[in-house]
Amino acid sequence: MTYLRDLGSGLLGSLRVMSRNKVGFAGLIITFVIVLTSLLSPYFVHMEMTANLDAIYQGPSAQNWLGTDYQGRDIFKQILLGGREVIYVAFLAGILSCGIGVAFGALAAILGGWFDTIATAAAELVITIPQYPLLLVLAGFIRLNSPIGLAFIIASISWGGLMLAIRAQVFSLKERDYVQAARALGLPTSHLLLKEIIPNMMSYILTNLVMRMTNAIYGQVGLIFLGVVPMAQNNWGVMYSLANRQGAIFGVNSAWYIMAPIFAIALLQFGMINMNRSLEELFNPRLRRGE
Amino acid sequence: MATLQAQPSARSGKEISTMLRKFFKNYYLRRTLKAVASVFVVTTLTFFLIRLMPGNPLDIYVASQMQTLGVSREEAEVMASSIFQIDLKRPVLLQYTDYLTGLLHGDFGLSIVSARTPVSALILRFLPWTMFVVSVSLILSFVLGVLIGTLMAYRRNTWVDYFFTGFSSILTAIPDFMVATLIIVYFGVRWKVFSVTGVRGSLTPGMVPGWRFDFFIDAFYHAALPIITYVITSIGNWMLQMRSSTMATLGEDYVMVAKARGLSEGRITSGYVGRNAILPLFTTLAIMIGGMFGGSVLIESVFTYNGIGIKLASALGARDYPVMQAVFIIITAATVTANLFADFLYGWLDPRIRTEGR
Amino acid sequence: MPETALEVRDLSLEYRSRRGPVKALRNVSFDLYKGETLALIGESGCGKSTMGFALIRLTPGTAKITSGNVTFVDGPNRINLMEMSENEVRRFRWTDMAMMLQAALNAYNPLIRIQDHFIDTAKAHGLTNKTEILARARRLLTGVQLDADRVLPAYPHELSGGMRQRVLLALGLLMQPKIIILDEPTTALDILTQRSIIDLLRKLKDEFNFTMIFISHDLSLAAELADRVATMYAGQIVELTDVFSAFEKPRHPYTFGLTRAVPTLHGAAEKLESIPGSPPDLVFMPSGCKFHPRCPFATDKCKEVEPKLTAYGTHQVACHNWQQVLEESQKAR
Amino acid sequence: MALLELKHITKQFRQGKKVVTAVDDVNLAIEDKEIICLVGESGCGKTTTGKMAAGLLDQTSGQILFEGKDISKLSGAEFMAYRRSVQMVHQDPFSSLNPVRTIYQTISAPLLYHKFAKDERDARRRAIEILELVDLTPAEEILDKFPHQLSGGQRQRVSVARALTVNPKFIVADEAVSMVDVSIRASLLNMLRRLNQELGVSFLFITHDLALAKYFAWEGRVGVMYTGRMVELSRSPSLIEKPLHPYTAALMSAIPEADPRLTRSKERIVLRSDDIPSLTKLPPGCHFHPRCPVWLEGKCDKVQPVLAEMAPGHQVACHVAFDITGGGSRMTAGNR
Repeated sequence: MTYLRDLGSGLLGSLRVMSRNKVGFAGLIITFVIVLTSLLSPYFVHMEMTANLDAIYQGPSAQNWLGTDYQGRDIFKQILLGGREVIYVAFLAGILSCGIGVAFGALAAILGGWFDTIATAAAELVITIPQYPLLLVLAGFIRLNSPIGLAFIIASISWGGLMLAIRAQVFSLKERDYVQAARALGLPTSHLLLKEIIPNMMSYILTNLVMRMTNAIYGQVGLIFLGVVPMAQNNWGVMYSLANRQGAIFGVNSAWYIMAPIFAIALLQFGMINMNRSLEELFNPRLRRGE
Repeated sequence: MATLQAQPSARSGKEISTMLRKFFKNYYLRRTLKAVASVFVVTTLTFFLIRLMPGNPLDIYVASQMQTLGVSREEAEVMASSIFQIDLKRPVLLQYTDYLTGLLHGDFGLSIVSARTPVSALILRFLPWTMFVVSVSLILSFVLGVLIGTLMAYRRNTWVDYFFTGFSSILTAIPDFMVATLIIVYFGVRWKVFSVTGVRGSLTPGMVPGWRFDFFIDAFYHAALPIITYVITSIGNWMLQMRSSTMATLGEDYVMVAKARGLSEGRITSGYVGRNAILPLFTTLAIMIGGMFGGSVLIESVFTYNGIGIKLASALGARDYPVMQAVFIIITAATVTANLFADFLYGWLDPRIRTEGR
Repeated sequence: MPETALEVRDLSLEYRSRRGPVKALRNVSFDLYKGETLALIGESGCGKSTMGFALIRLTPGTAKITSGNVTFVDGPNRINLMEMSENEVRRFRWTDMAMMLQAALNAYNPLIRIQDHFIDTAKAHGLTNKTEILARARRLLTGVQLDADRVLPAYPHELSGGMRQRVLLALGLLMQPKIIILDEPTTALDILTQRSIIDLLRKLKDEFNFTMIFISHDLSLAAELADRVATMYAGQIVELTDVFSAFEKPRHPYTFGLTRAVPTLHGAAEKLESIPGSPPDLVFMPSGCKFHPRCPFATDKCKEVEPKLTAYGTHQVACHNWQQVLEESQKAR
Repeated sequence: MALLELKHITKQFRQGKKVVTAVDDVNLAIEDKEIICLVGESGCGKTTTGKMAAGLLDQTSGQILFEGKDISKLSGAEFMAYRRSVQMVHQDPFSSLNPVRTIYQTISAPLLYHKFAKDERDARRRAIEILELVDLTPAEEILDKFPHQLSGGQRQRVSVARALTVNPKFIVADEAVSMVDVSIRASLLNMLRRLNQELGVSFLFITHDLALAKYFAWEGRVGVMYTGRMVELSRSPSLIEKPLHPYTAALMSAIPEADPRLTRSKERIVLRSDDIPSLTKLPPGCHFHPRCPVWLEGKCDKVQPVLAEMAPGHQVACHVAFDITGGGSRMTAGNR
């Protein structure tokens, strides 16, 4: 019980700390709302399967909040349903890419030797090659059909920069006096890494995570737009891409069809980028006390 | 000291070795070697990706020719050889060296889709337009971003600062090709600032390239939308970086000392603050250039601008592997070269780097 | 009465901070005499570095001078810095009064050569003839015992710490200022290098006849170089007197405390005593005398009334109980 | 048997393609409850020596004995015991504590890991005891603060407290007070001396300030290092009153002192050169000879002197000091 209470007050405390940065807290709420609705709507919202040719490209109305598409289907419902896969791939790719970057970077700095040499050389190569063209060519060569595969490919080409940065930071952090002191106290390497070193890089890692997630959204939507990834499900990228092909761009009412996914993606990314400011506040005690 | 005491005969040997060491320590030389090495590695990887990976494009091509045209494997392989510039009868290692010498001569094989046109011809036709758009955009956004970023740092926590911070935080949230779409929807369709069909392509049909005024006007007219898109989507990054870098530099002791020395505000801003603050920006130049070339695939597609990006987009759709491979290598090489150029610029601006090997 | 070179009256300066104004200087008044060496001593955060900046009206970051006058006296001419325009102040700096910051290591723009620092400075003050500027730089560099041919074309990162300090001195003398302010001139230098800089300062002072203020946390440097010593605490001068009285007959408990906290090399091992507590928060300062929470001589009066800097002969002190302090300090010797 | 003994330890670093010898053949034995000060200018190898003594840096060659045993041959448990017995306090109060961890987290981690406390509550109780031991009060309040909320002096005390969590026998204090305000330095030094007297902790106190060394190690010994070598090692009173090495004598004559009459009447030893030799280009023979006012041509520039006992408990590495027993008089006389 006390544990639960501690956890509760801890969460409340964290929220209070994060709410100190207004813009950041707004970002946090936006992100939270979008992610939650995207994850839950598939259980509540159902898409009409048939086209309704009488109601093609209607403007917004009480019935269709964001109007209808080229088959007369409701756009708002598509927006509600279309976020899940986008977020899923972004999250998976972001976590994977950061995971590889942080793990390789930290290990290279701590182990040194041949592992360091190889990992550094690989990372340097990966960052020389322009990422997006590489992603396109890889996606073109390897026929992709699952979102997981897409996330893996995105992650596999985007870890280099973070790895080098983390390596450099761990190199310098591990020589810091407080890490040396912890070493002299006989504390294990896991403590040095997890308790002394990584917490000091948290805000950097988070910034990178968000950046990688937005990059993954870019990559995913771009690939769908270019027709390299099959358009099966409800997905904001598919909506944008179909709208383009159907020429929705050229009409005044039909523009709602193309604007809606753009707005959804922009709002999500705006939320994520600003959310970072609040999270930083949580991980940096110096910011926390407002000093 | 050491050379003075050394024997005359030993000295020459020592001098040569120090000369060699100095030569290899040279900043510019090391960078160049690194750039060449990375292009080499990328081309090698591409070769193995195309030739040796299970389910690689070459095997797929051979299989599809056998199926659709009903030819024998041998015949299909001959056709594949001419298209991919890879002689399948030779050992893999020699195939590889052939491929490399081919690349060195600018021979990228033939396009599968475009009626057997040499890929190099396609690239020569489309690449210049993309280079033009990307370089103009890069220079514009860099220069504007640096100026605005400096202004933001000097006027920090005023409305100028807040306005541009907000501007860039909104724009970084929208992918660049979607910004392109928004431009068409609002400026083209709604407000009719330009004719949506008129700006398509890289030149108005019938316009003949040449050193003429009307040609340049026309080229800029068609390139304007992609350039605007690139500039407004990448300027935020330069602004924010320059802002924080300038603020860090303003806190440096030498700036304070320069003020104490009575230097004029103008001299301090340009010669002391600006010059130092701009240096860290060069490190992100490579990522930005790579990003812009990558973005060209999508932005050119949205605007139907005839550059190398749209060529890669159509090759992707049609699985035209030789074109994909060539465009990829070219984009990589262009990025690496631009990056090398940025490194040189950095070395030229920062004596601490330049004198590294001394 | 010695001739005055600089008159400081009621000088106050505040930094803006989220918690409220940081009162870094509070109504500081003193006279600087022509040709003397005045040491400003005190601990970090006492306002001594801020004072250096304020004297040339160069306010770092969020600082603002809230009151006071700084008058530069040159024979019959009296110039009030606070009444000058920005451009006049800019020209005044370095020509009449040169302030050399702490950390000579980072005093140079890393991207330009040493000679360009000389040229930039000279041009800012109206000299245009490059050969003449460089000839003057060469003379000064030789004067600070450097090889001008090597140093002038070098980039800052190619010089050692001691060399950079010497170059800064040469640069400071370029416009032949009447007053030179040095902030921690030898901190971060090795002992032997420090010694040669001290000797050099003495030599230059004889040669160029300038008036010098130096700011240091190091009491021994003051003992070595100063004619008079001003002790600063919580943004004020609490004691100002000649160097011998400051060390041998201190009348302010803080000065007295400092002299007892520093070990000496000669003589037998002595007992050192710290001043209890720590320097005050400059936003929320204690009432009355700012030193009273740390002071062994404090009385009720000290908690309520802040003592003013008062002259007793040539010895100025801001303490209600200076007689007891003096007595105690004589006993301790 | 000495508590910790450094035997012919040498440390070389790679600097690009050059090899730099930061510490060159240093011998030092630290006894139980002893205070030794290492003095020298930046780059003389004193900090590197300290780090090797604290087991934070491996020596290139030579041996380190802990209670008579070579530490490279210790078993896991023995090595852990050595690790705990030898602690380090760093110079910079702003980087010696992890900015994102509270004081309690910093202090409790070793207590819990090494089972000096059985649970969090016990760790808290023990942490308060230790903080009070280093005069940090109110300990209860300080425990929940972050480092940036403490003053420099308080942080240094926390650093010492952290070292004390594992009941060390020996603490390497690297310039532990040099970045703390003058007015509170003495109380820190007095606190460290109390730990030495009451808990019997030995100290290797590294400083560039000879006056500080004299104050802290008056009952112990002082070693002077120059370009990686120990040039003089002696009981403190003997070294302070009668330095035998010309470098030590020069340092002592150069230091300004907080007494105007004394410092202005000190005899100066003028060196032949102000240039500190680069570690990559050390002069042959005695490293100090190009600056030394009393060098002997043909000897000092040819043969490197070794540390040898000249007076009881007073070792020095100098040919000249060896030639004229009685030491410093010739140097000061010759160069007034």
